[in-house]
Amino acid sequence: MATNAPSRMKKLINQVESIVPESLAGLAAAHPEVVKIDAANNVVLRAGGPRRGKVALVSGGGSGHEPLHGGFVGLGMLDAACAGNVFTSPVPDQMEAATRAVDGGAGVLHIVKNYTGDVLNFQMAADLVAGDIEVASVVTNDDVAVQDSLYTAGRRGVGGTVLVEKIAGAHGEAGGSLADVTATAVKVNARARSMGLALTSCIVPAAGTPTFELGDDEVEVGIGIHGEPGRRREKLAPVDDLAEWLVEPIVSDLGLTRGDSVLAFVNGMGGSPLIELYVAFNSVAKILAGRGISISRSLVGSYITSLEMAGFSVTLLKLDDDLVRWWDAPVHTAALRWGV
Amino acid sequence: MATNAPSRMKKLINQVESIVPESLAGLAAAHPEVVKIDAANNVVLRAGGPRRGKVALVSGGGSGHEPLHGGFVGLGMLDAACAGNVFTSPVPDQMEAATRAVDGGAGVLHIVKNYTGDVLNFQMAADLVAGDIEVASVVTNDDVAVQDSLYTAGRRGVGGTVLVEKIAGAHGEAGGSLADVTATAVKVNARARSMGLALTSCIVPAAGTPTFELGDDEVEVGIGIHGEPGRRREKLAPVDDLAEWLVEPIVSDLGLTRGDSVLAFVNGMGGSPLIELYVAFNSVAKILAGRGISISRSLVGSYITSLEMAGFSVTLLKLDDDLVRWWDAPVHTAALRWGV
Amino acid sequence: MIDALESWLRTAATRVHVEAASLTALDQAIGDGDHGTNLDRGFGAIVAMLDAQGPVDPSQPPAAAAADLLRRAGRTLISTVGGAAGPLYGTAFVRGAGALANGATASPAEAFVVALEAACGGIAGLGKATAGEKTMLDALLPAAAAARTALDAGGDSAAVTAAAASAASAGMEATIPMLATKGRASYLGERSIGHQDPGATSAALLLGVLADVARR
Amino acid sequence: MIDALESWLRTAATRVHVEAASLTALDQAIGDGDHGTNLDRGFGAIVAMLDAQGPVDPSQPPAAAAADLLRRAGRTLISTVGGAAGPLYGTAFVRGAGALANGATASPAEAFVVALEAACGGIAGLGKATAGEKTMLDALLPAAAAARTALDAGGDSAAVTAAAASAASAGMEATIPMLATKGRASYLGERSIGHQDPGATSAALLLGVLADVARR
Ligand SMILES: Nc1ncnc2c1ncn2[C@@H]1O[C@H](COP(=O)(O)OP(=O)(O)O)[C@@H](O)[C@H]1O
Ligand SMILES: Nc1ncnc2c1ncn2[C@@H]1O[C@H](COP(=O)(O)OP(=O)(O)O)[C@@H](O)[C@H]1O
Ligand SMILES: [Mg+2]
Ligand SMILES: [Mg+2]
Ligand SMILES: [Mg+2]
Ligand SMILES: [Mg+2]
Repeated sequence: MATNAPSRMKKLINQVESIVPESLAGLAAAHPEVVKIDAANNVVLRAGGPRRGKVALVSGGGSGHEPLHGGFVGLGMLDAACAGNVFTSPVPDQMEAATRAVDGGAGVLHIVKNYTGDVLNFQMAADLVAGDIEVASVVTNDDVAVQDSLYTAGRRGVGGTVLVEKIAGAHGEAGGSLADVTATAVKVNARARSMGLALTSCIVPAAGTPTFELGDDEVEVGIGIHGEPGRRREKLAPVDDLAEWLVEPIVSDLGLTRGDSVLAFVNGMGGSPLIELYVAFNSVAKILAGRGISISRSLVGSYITSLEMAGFSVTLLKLDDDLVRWWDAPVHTAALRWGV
Repeated sequence: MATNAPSRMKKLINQVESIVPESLAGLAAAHPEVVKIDAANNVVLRAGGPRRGKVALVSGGGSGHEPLHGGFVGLGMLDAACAGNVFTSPVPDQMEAATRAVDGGAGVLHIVKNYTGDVLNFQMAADLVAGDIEVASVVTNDDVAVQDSLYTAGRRGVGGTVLVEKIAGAHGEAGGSLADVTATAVKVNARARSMGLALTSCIVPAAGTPTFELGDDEVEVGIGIHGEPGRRREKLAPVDDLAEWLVEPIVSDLGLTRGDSVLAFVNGMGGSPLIELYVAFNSVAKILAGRGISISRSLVGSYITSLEMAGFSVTLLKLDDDLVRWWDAPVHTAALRWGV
Repeated sequence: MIDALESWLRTAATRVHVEAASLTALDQAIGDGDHGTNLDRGFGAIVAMLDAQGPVDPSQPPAAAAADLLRRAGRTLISTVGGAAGPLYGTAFVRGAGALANGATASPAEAFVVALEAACGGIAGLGKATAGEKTMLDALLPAAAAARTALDAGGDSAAVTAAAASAASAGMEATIPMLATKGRASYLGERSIGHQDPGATSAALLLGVLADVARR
Repeated sequence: MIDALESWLRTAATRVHVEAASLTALDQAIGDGDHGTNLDRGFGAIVAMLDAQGPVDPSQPPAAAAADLLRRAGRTLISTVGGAAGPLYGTAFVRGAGALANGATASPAEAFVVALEAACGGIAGLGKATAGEKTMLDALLPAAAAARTALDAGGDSAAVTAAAASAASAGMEATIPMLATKGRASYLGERSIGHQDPGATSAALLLGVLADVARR
């Protein structure tokens, strides 16, 4: 049987325990003009920070989603990112250290993906700085694969988080107040929806085995970004069909109609090469064109990943003029850069 | 046995035959301000070209290396890229069409990776336009895994090609003559060396099976970018060791010594996630620091790939002030962007 | 009491380390495959904390000393575990410590019941979960109820912790048919049914170790 | 002659299609796994070209008509195959066509030998390869020599092409122990030894088909 994969964990690492700190050290070594590392806390800090009078944006979460979040620290985006162990949310001490390090006196916005662990740890960190620093929190929950009901922990924060960080970051860079920047983050989250699927599972280094097994002709539909199984399993199909499975629920959940203008984000899960992501983007573009929805901005690449998982997710953001202006504003981070 | 991979080909595609045109269509749909596609010839053209009086840069090769070359078409880099079938060099008709489309009267530079097929097809294309358009060619051959001897087709063109396209492209954008731009390309190629290794093989879509089989605990050292087997097989080792296997031959071939300043490029082969590439960059940085070689510019990411192959390559470019200036010059392509 | 507490923490650390892989395997099925790794890291840090601490101050009353140790253990979990289990178990320990400190005069058995009830309250308050949502609470709530019953029946700390442990493992097994409505497993909807909850499993493990220690 | 040429091209296209997977498998071992796919695409295009072409102009002398057809087939390969084999086989066909056009008066057997020799010259000139470098030339050069010998011995086109075909397949097998010093396989160094060269294999296939056609 022709297989193109190791039957045991094969990664570019030294030891499982040192992956996160070594990856952060590599990030800082490659981009010294953009970031510096608080090695004691596994926190990525914007170089030259904190900025007096500027609202600071802090995010974080488990590692394994690179470039999220550390690759988005820099001008026009985040001021700090807390890196937890792989797929494990960071601890309050990290968020506290990050929050204190970036505070410029104008308050700090915590951008939190909606997972129980992330929410609880960020909440504890906010309690730890209460009184000293004004903290606001935005919880992203853009994943339409999960019903937002009493029967779940609520929708997950996935691809939309990247757009929240870019757009709220631009507003923060422009001098917006904590209330304004928070409102922009809430607005982006409210207008963004995502859904993803996997062609393979991924191997959490400390576990050493794939999180789930998938048949040779199966795809896992409705996955999150932690290698967790999705909502259902389907037979492998042409990417035009796969894209339809993702775009349709997003479009109906957002209530997009003819004439609407969107930012279309086709995200790779980490192991899918760019040639395939552009084929997938072409499918998404055809589907949206067929529905009379125009793509006025786009992003294609692996920006919020699940380690080496093969697959992709689609995020659509319903645009308006403000959002376009903030999206186009200069950004200089390790993973996203333009206008500077 | 815990495996994290399909035992048959699993890709985000519609049909094998349509991968290249659909991926190019996706590229153009995602970046209309940067590129347009000549669909009849599978050629990616810079939007708004040709530019009168500007030397035009044309590259191309087999597909499966994305973002190379189409993702490097745009301001400050390439004017056109010809996309062959996966791992198969394009045909002379494509290079001829590209060359005629971008000629601005100042001549056209062909940037050719040193593979028999690419060299022969570009050569035939140059013959086809001879008399009409002044064409110069630079053949990149930076891969130290291959001895450059009578017993080989010569060293392969790999990671250094990305740097040649960026730096010669900047010189071209600045108005350099065909002779000047060609000299810059030759200079970059002469000062750049690369070597790569693979943790997995890759599956050529038309073949449907991995190009080579690799044991669960083996790495293929000295690979090219076509999934071809490398020079030797080794047992999987910590990435500090893997990096040493790649950096040492490069440093000695380039004759780098204490005090030299380099651009360090850690490239992913397509299936290795960014968290691992930054760990690998950290290893490379440690090794170079130990040798007293300073990294003054760096690039980390999957820029010249072998489909979904897992693994990485290292490219070092010995810098001087001119090269740094051209490297820092504005670039606006789908895959590389700064300063604009 | 302080000795029993310390040996509980040390034995628990050993058991968690041994069971880490199986806890993680349960989490792979309906979560993200890190529960065992997370707890192992946290309890390893507790042991390091215990090894580093100086001798107990003899002037300190035993209940206060125990409360203080349990609080530091909880803080250590919060600072090292991460994920959902870190804040939840950490808060449970801290709340339990608070209960111990207040109930200075209580018998060891009563102190344990009160602390376990406080721990449950801390988890429920933070995680907003109730019985039947396929979480650690489905091991802990029945354990607290059984412990209270055993205490009312005059049970000593061995009897009370034994009652808690067996109720916890029954509750752990009862999570298998449950539909998860909290935590990561809830994303699976119907697909969460048929799998044992990792957090309920680690909770039963911790109470089982406590019963073993109390029996000595 | 033109009919023999056309049926050679059509039969070759069928055989290449059937053998595409095995040619690609050989290329996976010491190359990049596309040789069969590439040639299949090129010969498919030749068939499309043949289907599209109008009836042969009767006024045109047969040698000129054959040369013209072979040249168009070569151009088609150059425009559709890509890789190393496209320019090499394409040039071989175009050079062979040139030889046919010049040798207007030659017998079919002699015309074939001259064309094959010209084809070898074209490949050697473009690819800078000589005998023993583990390339298609290691099938084609012995074939040309054997064909010339058979012709000198008075062989007709059936005998001459048969001689070429068997020498080609012997040459193809002789590539197995060779160390590649041209093309992609050369990157493998010693590791190229023990594998049969895909290009030599496709060359032997093409000449084998020609002998079959000539035998009819
Ligand atoms: N809201 C909640 N209330 C109580 N327990 C919860 C809640 N959410 C999750 N849990 C428990 O946490 C366990 C998962 O812990 P762990 O895997 O360490 O964290 P994470 O889910 O963040 O990876 C679950 O098995 C469940 O028992
Ligand atoms: N320089 C050369 N001279 C003659 N034949 C060559 C040369 N280089 C390669 N070949 C032939 O081409 C074959 C490979 O063709 P193909 O796989 O289609 O091209 P590519 O190597 O570009 O993928 C080899 O098996 C060899 O026979
Ligand atoms: Mg987790
Ligand atoms: Mg090829
Ligand atoms: Mg978990
Ligand atoms: Mg080939």
